[in-house]
Amino acid sequence: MATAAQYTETLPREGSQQLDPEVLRRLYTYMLKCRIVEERIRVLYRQGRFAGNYFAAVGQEATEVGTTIDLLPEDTVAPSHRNFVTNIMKGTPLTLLFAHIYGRETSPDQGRSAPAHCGYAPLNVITPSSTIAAQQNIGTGIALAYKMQRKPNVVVALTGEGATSLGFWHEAVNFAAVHKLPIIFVIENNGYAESVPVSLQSAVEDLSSKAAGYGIPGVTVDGNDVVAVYTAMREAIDRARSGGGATLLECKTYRWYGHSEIDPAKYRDPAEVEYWKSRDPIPAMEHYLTARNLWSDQWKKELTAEINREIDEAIAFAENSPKPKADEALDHVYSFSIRERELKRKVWSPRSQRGSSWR
Amino acid sequence: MATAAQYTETLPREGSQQLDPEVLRRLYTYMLKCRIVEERIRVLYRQGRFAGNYFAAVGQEATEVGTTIDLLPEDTVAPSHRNFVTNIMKGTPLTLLFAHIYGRETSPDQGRSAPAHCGYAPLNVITPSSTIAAQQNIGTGIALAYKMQRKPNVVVALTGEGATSLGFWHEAVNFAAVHKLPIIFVIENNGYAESVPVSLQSAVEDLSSKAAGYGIPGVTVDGNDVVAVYTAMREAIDRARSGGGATLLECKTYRWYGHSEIDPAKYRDPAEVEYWKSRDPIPAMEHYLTARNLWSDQWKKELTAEINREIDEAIAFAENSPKPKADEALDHVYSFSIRERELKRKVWSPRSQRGSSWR
Amino acid sequence: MAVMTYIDAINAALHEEMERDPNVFVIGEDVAKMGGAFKATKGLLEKFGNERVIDSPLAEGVIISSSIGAAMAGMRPVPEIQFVDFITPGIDAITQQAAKLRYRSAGTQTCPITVRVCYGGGVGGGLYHSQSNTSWFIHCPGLVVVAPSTPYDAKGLLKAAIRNDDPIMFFEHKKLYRSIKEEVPQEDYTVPLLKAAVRRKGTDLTAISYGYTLQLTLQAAEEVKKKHGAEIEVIDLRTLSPLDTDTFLESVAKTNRAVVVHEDNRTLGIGAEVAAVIAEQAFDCLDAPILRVTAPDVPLLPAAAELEHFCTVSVEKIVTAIERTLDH
Amino acid sequence: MAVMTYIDAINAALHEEMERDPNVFVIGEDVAKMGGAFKATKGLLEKFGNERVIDSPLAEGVIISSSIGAAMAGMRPVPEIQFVDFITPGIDAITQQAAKLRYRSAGTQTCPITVRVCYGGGVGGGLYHSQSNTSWFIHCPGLVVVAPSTPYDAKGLLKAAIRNDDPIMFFEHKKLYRSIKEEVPQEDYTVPLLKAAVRRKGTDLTAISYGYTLQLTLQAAEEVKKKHGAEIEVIDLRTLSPLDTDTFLESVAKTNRAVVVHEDNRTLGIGAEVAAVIAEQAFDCLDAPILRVTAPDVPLLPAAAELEHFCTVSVEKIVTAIERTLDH
Ligand SMILES: Cc1ncc(C[n+]2csc(CCOP(=O)(O)OP(=O)(O)O)c2C)c(N)n1
Ligand SMILES: Cc1ncc(C[n+]2csc(CCOP(=O)(O)OP(=O)(O)O)c2C)c(N)n1
Ligand SMILES: [Mg+2]
Ligand SMILES: [Mg+2]
Repeated sequence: MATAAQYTETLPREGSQQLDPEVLRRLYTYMLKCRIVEERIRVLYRQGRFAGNYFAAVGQEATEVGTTIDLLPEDTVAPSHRNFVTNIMKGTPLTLLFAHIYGRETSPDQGRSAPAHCGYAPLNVITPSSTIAAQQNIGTGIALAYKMQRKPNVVVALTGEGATSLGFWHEAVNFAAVHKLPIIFVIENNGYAESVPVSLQSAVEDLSSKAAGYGIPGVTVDGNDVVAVYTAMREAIDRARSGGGATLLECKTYRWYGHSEIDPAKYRDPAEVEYWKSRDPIPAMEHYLTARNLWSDQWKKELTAEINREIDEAIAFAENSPKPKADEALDHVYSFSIRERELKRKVWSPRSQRGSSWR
Repeated sequence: MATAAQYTETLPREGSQQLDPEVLRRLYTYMLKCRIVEERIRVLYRQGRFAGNYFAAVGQEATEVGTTIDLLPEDTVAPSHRNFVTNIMKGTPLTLLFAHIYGRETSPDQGRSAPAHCGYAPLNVITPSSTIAAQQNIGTGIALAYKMQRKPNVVVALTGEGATSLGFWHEAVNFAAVHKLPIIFVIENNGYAESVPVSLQSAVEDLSSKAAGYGIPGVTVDGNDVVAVYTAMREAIDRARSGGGATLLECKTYRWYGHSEIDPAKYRDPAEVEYWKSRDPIPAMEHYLTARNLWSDQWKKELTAEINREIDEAIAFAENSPKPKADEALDHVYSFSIRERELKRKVWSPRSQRGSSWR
Repeated sequence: MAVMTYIDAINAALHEEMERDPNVFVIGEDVAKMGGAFKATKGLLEKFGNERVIDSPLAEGVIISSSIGAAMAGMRPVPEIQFVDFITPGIDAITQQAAKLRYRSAGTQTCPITVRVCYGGGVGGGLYHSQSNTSWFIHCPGLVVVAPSTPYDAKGLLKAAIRNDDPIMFFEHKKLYRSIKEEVPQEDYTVPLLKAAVRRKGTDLTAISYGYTLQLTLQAAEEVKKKHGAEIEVIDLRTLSPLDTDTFLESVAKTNRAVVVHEDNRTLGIGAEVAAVIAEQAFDCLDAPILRVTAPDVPLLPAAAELEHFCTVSVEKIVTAIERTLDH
Repeated sequence: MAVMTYIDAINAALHEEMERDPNVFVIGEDVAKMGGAFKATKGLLEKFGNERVIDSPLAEGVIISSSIGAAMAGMRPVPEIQFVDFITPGIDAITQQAAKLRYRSAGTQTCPITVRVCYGGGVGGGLYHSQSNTSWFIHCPGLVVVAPSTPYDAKGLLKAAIRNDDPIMFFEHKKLYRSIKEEVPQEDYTVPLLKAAVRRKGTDLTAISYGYTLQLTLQAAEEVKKKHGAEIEVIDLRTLSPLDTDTFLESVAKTNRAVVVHEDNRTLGIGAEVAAVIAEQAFDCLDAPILRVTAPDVPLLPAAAELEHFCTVSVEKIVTAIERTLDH
């Protein structure tokens, strides 16, 4: 894992280009929103108000926001288990996100997928499965279609660093490189895959060094520096949109909590956790914005209140939403219905050739 | 694919070390033997004297020989479909190899595996399956065992360049790198995977550049220069034997014939084939040896006669060997027998609880 | 109409569908320049160019998963897996992604892909060029599994599959490719998915099969007729999942006897499901045990001819099972 | 003797086998420092060190294939797959390499590995933490598939598996891990592989199951006794492949009625094979259709409790099937 010395302690550093003040404020706003939403989800989980599990990206907001903000609606986000909040940047309404967390009928998947696995078809967020790298690889196919269709769209595929050990990850990056597909492979390197440190996943320090073996540009940035992430990402997106092909972007960051809500994360040194908390990307961005007269305590208070109001409404929406009806479990298996097949089996008897029906 | 300009036309170039004359003569002898054996197998195939198919490495002998000669009996070779002849370097008797080609009872696998898939347990040649990269990945496990057992042995795993596109290939190289396993990954880059040129497998020219992404040494050599291959391989083997871990070695070469005996290989430019035939590693080595007074026409004649005699004997052995008995198909599925289960099914009847038996 | 082999029929269906719909494309190992290991995609590259006829890298996972993504974005991919023996690197993409995408998104994201797969033994291919492996996919809800046994069906079912909105596993038997010919319309037509076919009418026993062994079963039926005068009804499953149970149940209700034939391993081959459905839904119609004629439970198929032959379903083995069932 | 949970029993077996044989080692995601996602490997790292307790990279393919190789070189690997839902990247290594290695080398190369896999639903895990997928492996000759349903068996079967020379898929049900306890010897013992167990004696109907649903089946048997006085014989398959058919056939020959229960999808779940074997080998003993109580053919399991419950086998559903069979 990256050591402290690799980073300057004051964040963010200036990006390779001067960013528009509105962009800077938007980056901050979304980081704050992601943080508040996920901390609320965690509270709801501990209160037993939804079932299943959740994988919080708290601490990783600079990467989550910097890689998926300012995409076009027609661009695709291919999220992993820890990228629930990318929906926020994409524009999926919070009402739907909380209906999803609660497994309600009003969720985009009508209660089928696990809480952390939320997609949204109208804005091209792939509904995740659990298989590591799966959405990335499907995303590669979407990028192939964009290229075939001469569309100016891109795919942003996010995985953890653990994913780079899996063959599927490699197959997609290689394929995208050979075909110069409009896709950005983001490795969110938070140091651990569940309990396993990155030193047991890979013998190299910077995972972007893998890019050379595929013939695509590879960049490693401080994943807690939202300006650095955003800047590197803009470059990669511009390249992809203009036919320049794929990029591998590694963002080094850290998750504050366990792998999931049921993981006490005892495998980590508390000092390491403290160190990374001291590199919280949100106050760092506050300093950065303050130096540019773009931030005030009052503004943050207003933002926070507004975000909380939106969350409260979304939770109310979710809690008032109907639960799925049991036998809807039989829907959406195929383009045709299997209800009759599953609910009534015909029984043939020697007397009546097409006899009674039973379940 | 590599272009002509990359190679000096006179072969082999001097290796990084002066090789012992005996080694040089052995390299030549084995190349000649591999060539004669495979050309004979191809004749037998066209004569319809064995069934199935065969994947000849004719043209690639410098790589086949340079990577697998001079291994210890306890070292493992993990061959792919095109590495039948590595058995020769390992020491598997030709009698068994031809019994295998003929699918006879006397074959190491008693007629079960396809002609090109010959292993030999006493000398640690893994019996191949067809799945690309499979033996390489199993070989990684053997290397893990060698390390655990503190054995000074190594594994040589061979694949084509097409294999590098497959996730399994990546998973094993990465694992071996993380655990510093005593294994050498040889990529035999012959420019094509069946009909697919390497430009559609990979966006990089030298596949050894992938090594950097795994944190292991990566080397590309002229795979038609047996001295270069052997020299690079000795270095890699020494590193592996002494605990220095894995190496990725790419050998650029070419197969003269089709992917298999049923492939007319029309997807290649005849000029390309001619160019590579002009780089035949065997006469090149003859020149090299001649310049060192290590070769004569007479010696080649004697060698050739001796090899042919051995082949004739082996073919006679194979042709006189019994064919497998049909119901031996039921053997070696498990450590226990399934014959009774498959040959006699008991039938329960209301009258006799453990009634008659039938197939 | 033209007399066509099974492979010609497949090739014709691909040509026609690619002409009909510009979103249809083909991807797989050796499908472009070489026209496919069995020449199923012959001529496509020349006609449609290398954007719609893609020689993929050697990676079944990415062949399938890139097809899934492209389908989500509006394309109609027809990926080819050269041999089902090599489908394992793509099994996650098929069973965990394609099969479940519609379900996990409640129908808002779907992937109409038709995965063409070459399968089957009996041509001396050995342990890694003879497998069937249909059971893995039959056991996976969300997939439609199709396995035509005639040239006419091969063309009509492939066209129906490409136009269908579900992920479809389309199993083509390598021994059928060039061994039978029949009249096949050169015009557009489809054969309905999810429907079995009665290939031979009979009253005394229902024999159920698909693929290459369907041909053997038909031969066995003739032989039984010659030897014993019995009339065997022969059913071709055609779609292996979801199963058209009505067609064979109705037949068994009439004949009161059933034999199931397939070349895959016995345990949890499709024969197990067919027998279980009959034992559950037509038990009262049955006058005899339901026999299965299958390969034994060993890796399929060992290379040596003697061993291969031992494991392969034959007309003789089918006749024996039919006789035993009729005698019961 | 000590009262143990299922997970304790697994953990004890691993400790004891690693002590007994220095060639036994454990490899998998999170098995070392964290002691496994379910703590099955707890304490092993501390006792045996990180050479024999290996936190693997996130790659099921290499977990299995490196185990195969190590086994060929004399080790006794016990790889862990965290959830069977994620076994797909390792399916090639299991079905094409491990299962066929002995066969393809005529017994000269073998790989005694015991792949521990966590499976099963009913804990709100959703579509990717609830699957069974046993059928894929049951349908693959060369593999032994074991699925214990009690703590006693879990320990005894795991030890037997580790000592056996075949590649073994060892399925541990996540809902059993902590839901039942029983007396388990602290001494060394094994439970024989390839043998089913009669868990409850009865005369009126044979109910066949394994894993978590075995517990439900036993409860259903009690309820049927209370309601109707009927005595249900309950059989625990324990080894799913190769199947011990004698035990359940003998039972059916006595009771003349059979119900099969499993939580996996209906089509080509193990129930299909059991029913097919009965319909073939004990047809004349049968007085009623063979019913299967299973999940419907949908992806298992949707996350919302209502949907999950709908798809899950329950005591009530088993009782209904038993009643219908008894009434026939
Ligand atoms: C193929 C596969 N194997 C195992 C898992 C179980 N699993 C879920 S998340 C995870 C760790 C992922 O680590 P990383 O890629 O670094 O992402 P992070 O959780 O750190 O964001 C594992 C092993 C899985 N989902 N898929
Ligand atoms: C997983 C898998 N997919 C496909 C195949 C079919 N196949 C056999 S050899 C081959 C090409 C291999 O090319 P390469 O790795 O370059 O080796 P070469 O044949 O050139 O020696 C293919 C596609 C296979 N054996 N395994
Ligand atoms: Mg991580
Ligand atoms: Mg090649």
